Amino acid sequence: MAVATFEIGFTRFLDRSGEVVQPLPAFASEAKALIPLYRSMTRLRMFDAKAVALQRTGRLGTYAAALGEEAVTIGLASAMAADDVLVPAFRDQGAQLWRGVGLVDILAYWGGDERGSVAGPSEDFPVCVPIGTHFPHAVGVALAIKLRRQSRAVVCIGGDGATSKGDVYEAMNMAGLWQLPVVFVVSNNQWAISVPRQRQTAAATLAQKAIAAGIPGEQVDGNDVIAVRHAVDEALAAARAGRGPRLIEAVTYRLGDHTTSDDATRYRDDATVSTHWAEEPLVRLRRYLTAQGVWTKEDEEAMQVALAAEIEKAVADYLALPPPAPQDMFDHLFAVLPADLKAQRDTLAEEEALHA
Amino acid sequence: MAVATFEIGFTRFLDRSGEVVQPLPAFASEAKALIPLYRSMTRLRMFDAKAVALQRTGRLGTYAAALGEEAVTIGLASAMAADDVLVPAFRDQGAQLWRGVGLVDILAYWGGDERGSVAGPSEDFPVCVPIGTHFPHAVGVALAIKLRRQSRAVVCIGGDGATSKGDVYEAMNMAGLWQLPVVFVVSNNQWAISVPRQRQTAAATLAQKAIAAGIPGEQVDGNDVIAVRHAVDEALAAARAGRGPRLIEAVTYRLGDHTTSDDATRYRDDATVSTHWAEEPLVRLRRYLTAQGVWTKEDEEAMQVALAAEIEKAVADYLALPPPAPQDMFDHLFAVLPADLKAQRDTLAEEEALHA
Amino acid sequence: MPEVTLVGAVNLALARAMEDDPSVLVLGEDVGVDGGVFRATDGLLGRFGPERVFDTPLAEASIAGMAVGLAAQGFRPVAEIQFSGFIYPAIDQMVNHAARLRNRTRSRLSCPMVLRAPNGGGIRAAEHHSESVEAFFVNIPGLRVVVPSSPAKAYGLLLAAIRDPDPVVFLEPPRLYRALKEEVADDGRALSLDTSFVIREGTDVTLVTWGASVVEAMAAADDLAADGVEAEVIDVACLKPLDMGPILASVERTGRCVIVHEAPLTGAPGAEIAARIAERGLMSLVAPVQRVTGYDTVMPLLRLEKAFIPSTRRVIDAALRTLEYA
Amino acid sequence: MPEVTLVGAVNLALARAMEDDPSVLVLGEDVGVDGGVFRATDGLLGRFGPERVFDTPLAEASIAGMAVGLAAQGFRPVAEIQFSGFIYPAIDQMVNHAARLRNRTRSRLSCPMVLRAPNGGGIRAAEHHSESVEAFFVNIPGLRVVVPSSPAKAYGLLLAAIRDPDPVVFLEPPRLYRALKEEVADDGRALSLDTSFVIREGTDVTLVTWGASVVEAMAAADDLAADGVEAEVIDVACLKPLDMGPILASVERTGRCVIVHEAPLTGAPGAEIAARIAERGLMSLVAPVQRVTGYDTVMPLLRLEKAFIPSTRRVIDAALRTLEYA
Ligand SMILES: Cc1ncc(C[n+]2csc(CCOP(=O)(O)OP(=O)(O)O)c2C)c(N)n1
Ligand SMILES: Cc1ncc(C[n+]2csc(CCOP(=O)(O)OP(=O)(O)O)c2C)c(N)n1
Ligand SMILES: [Mg+2]
Ligand SMILES: [Mg+2]
Repeated sequence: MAVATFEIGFTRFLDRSGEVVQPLPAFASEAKALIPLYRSMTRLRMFDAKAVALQRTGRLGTYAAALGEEAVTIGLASAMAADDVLVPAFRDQGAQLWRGVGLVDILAYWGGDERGSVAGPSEDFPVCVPIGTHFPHAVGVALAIKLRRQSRAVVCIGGDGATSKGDVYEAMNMAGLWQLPVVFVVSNNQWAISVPRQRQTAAATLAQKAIAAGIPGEQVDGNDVIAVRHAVDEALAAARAGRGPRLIEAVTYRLGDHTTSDDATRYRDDATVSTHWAEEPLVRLRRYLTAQGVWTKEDEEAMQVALAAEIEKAVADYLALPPPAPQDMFDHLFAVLPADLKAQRDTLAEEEALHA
Repeated sequence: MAVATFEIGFTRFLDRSGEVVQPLPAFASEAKALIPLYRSMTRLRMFDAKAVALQRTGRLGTYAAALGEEAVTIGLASAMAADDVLVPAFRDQGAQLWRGVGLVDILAYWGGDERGSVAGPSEDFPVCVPIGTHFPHAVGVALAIKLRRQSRAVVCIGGDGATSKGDVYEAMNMAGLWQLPVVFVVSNNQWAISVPRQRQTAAATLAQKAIAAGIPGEQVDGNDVIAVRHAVDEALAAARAGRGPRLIEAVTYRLGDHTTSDDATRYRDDATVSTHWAEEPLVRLRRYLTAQGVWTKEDEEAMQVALAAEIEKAVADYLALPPPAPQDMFDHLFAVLPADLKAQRDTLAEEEALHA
Repeated sequence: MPEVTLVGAVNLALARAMEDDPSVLVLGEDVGVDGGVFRATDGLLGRFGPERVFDTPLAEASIAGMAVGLAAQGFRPVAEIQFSGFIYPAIDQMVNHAARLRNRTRSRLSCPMVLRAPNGGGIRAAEHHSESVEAFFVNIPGLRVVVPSSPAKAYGLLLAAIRDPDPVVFLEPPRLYRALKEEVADDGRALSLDTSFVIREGTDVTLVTWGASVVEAMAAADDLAADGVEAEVIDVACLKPLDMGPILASVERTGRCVIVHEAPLTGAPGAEIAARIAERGLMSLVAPVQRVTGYDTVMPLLRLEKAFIPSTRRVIDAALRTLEYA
Repeated sequence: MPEVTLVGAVNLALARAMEDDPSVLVLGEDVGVDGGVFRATDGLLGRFGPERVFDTPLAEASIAGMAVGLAAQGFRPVAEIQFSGFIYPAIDQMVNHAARLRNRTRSRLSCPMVLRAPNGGGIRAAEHHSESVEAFFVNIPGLRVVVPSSPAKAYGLLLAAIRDPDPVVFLEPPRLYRALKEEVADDGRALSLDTSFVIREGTDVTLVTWGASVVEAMAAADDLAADGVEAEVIDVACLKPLDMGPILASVERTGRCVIVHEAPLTGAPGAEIAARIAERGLMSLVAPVQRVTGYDTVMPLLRLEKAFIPSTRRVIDAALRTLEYA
């Protein structure tokens, strides 16, 4: 006797060649409206490339580019309202940038400066490095929103690897229980460093992780920014309307190394990666825009020039950032520094002065 | 487009009045063969009652009776082979007893004596008090079995509350990934202390937690020992044959307090509980056995007398257990006691001697 | 003024904090209709409703993690972990997030949460229900760790913890939950989280302790007094940050120090106190610093728990040992 | 004898242990084809196959928990946690299960597992990748905690940890992974887990340290020697259980002690060492015990990590402070 049945759906609007495979959602009905998405995805890709270059020359710490995943991180951010709250993973600089965090801030943070996490919408969380630990934060934020009866919602992002973590499951379960306004997005880029998605779980989809939490789960083509944005749009609308959380698995591919500390050639061959370049999100959107007659070669060139200039300027500003003072490490530990820490701070300052 | 579909089934053989609702599995084809199950369930219930009484009179520590859940714990144990490994939760004295742990040992453990965890099949784990933390142990044991290419399996038990814990999910996910020989049984007794199962999760069934792990999940009537045993039989056979893990949700009801420290009248009314007495597992099996003509009033009385005597004897032996020596707390910390601990042990022994 | 038990004082403080500040929430396993397994949250659900007092699923890691999210939003969640033996899954959230949210965002976000748990043995409880876990928290930068030892301190310190703008781990000794009653004015007055408390004055030896061990330290002081030895007793109460002032001042006078706590010896906060004395009070010491503590063993099951918990006898013996030095 | 780095020595020891004992398994995130993010397990998959060297899902709590199950079955799992900043979810399993399985079953079951992790800063890593977590483990009864400071120690201590019949937490300083090479004979000889190591003899002041801070302690000793001050340097290496013998013997001679470690000051193992000196070596001390440590702050991001990590300069200053006492 069957007591429960479930189904996981998959959505795509633009295929790899930029062809529309089903009627587009309202926000995409005018092709021109997609240009900001295309521009942000390009900006992210160019910025990432620059950041990687900075790291290679010793001017930035470890950096995780979103190469190949631009449609996920920009797509979800573009669906958010300004007063929604972003709870990002460590590869979500794209979403941060869309929401107003400066290029300089991103560089400052990955360059090893806490001041990089000051900027941005004031309720957004900074990126989360310990995998999956931010999922419960998203639940807490969503609960706060629900308790205040506000009409806004939270977007929380994790990777395919994150779906193996217990706290990620716990959080989704709590969000389901309380029908909280939160959208969980799994950016399934097929890899957790060297571990392929097939070695994380026997589950056929990552979207079905939602079933354990009693919430809806669905797959979208994570290289189709329209599909990502549409799914997040709908999930956010449901969340804001009190209809509870959802899990969206965006199926995409990590085209680059895991981070600048990684050498992906150790564990996957270039040939496989190459096949995925045919799926990547920028080209298909550009093809569509071009086919629709709203984007030209000249537009492309002008955009690239402008973005390059913006990025160069940001890098210059970043490199010019004065170093933080050592005693800064004490100044935001507590609202009011306790006495025994004040003594440590004074000692540090004295030693700095002494040996300066 | 649907990319995955799932279904959760439910199985019952004996209904609440002891009527057979579908053809019985082979092990139950002769009614007489069920008498040992009935006897063990009764033994467990009588023993639990005695243990609770001992606690009430200050002669035992906190105790968690399995009242109402006898069919789950005895049913699953009866499906196990001697060389399978039991990884029990804290309410699984029934399964331990079936597998040969002595009544005295159970009393010793809950009476506050580590020696209570020595006995039993040597590879079985002792009961686990921190909820859900033993699920990863079951995975490790099952992996050991798989690596050795043995044809045996592990049974790991948790409650409805346990299904909210991240480690429980992580463990099931790992077991699914590696197709390990382990059967997870959730004894859904509808309560985690005062929190009803509906307040643990929005999931319609607990069996569907399996879907997140990519493993089969199913529900059985946890008050029907035949259904429990049958499901675990089949799952163990699959596991031993290399077909991977399963999750079985046994739907039952906690008829008593959570433990002797609990007062369930604070959070649930007796009327609700009463309705569940109509479902309880002993009566329905007795009705069936009686209807089949293999069990009489005289059998029942003789059994109760014998069990009472066995239990009385165990209690006497338990109460006669000499107290552990204080320095015993050092003797099983390490295979070889490190020097600085030896010094602590000596001090303790000296102080004991001095102030004796 | 009503006479209340320690657990009663916890309850009073929670109610007072909730009354005064609508952003205070109480959450955890069984804190709602059941009122907590020790009844610390008894009556709060009825009084403040299910939006401010609610049961969570059984998931300690995410209880802490959700509290971080609530706190970042400006709520003041007071999360209960049912026993400190189950607090370990919450450590990740406390160290990686709660205690550093302010720092890592340069104060853009902060985390005014309290994580409460019964902590310690002596109540004939089951395995894993009698642990002393303070050592796991004192090395975490950005955190406060508080252990009350009386109804009045439970009331005043818990209020302070809830009102503190930063995260606090609040460990309550269940052995004292109902051991004694004390008059506590429900006046909403918080105690300082930056002070060690001198709870008995004396000139011959300094006993430094916290939590349930305050009982044995005070009993030892009584016994010693009968023999003409005046022990000063200091209840540290706030283990982090640590106020060494009264301890160093006392040791300066007595020259002798015995530290008493129930947690296993090695690496517990008693070590930190001894270390700071060795650093800043060395010249006052006439006798070696003694520690009377739980052994470096697993907390035994109930038949042996008394042998593990520091006894009055052991405290007296240690004090007398310090007096053997001239 | 080949010259190897510290991470190379870890790799050698793993290979040797696996060669000698088929029950040794290596598991963790990215330990297989990738050979570990620091390459500690490089080549092991090829040599010993996927049944003995395998990647796990991303789930630290269950990596430790599964290792408990494997160990109870007689395997000797060596589980890698990718960085110690991600080890916190594993604490629950280490304290509630690994470290007490033998005790709670009166030796019917045991838990011969090793939990390895890079631990400490100085490698310009991202947030949460430079933590020093030893303080979280030294209060856990039934556990061993080991921190190697050189290739030879990494080899000998890791072999000992793997062969030990009880659980060991093995914390490797990534700052030293490739900082120096040393001749290490791959002879399968384990070092003792019960000994602190005197790595430089001296008569004027005792420097006690472990892990990466050994570098600064030795550099300080060199500098001090140039000024005529002979420092004895002790590498504790095994933080739990703790061998105080060489430390007390040294302090008896020098009368002065500086403890150096990277973990934040409060409640770190340095406190335990100072406390034991205050207890058992007090009469030898002529100067206050000094601790030169990480501050009680969150480990800063990379631009300030050097200011956090104890410098040679700070060690020298502390040693000189002890010499101001007669
Ligand atoms: C709790 C934790 N464990 C391990 C790591 C080290 N680590 C960083 S990223 C990563 C893989 C993450 O994979 P995924 O979730 O798929 O995200 P992706 O890197 O693909 O964006 C690992 C293991 C970490 N940061 N946190
Ligand atoms: C990790 C952890 N948290 C909390 C507790 C306290 N506690 C003991 S039993 C229990 C409820 C368990 O519910 P369930 O899993 O349904 O098992 P049941 O008691 O119904 O058999 C709780 C919260 C615990 N033992 N372990
Ligand atoms: Mg990934
Ligand atoms: Mg239950």
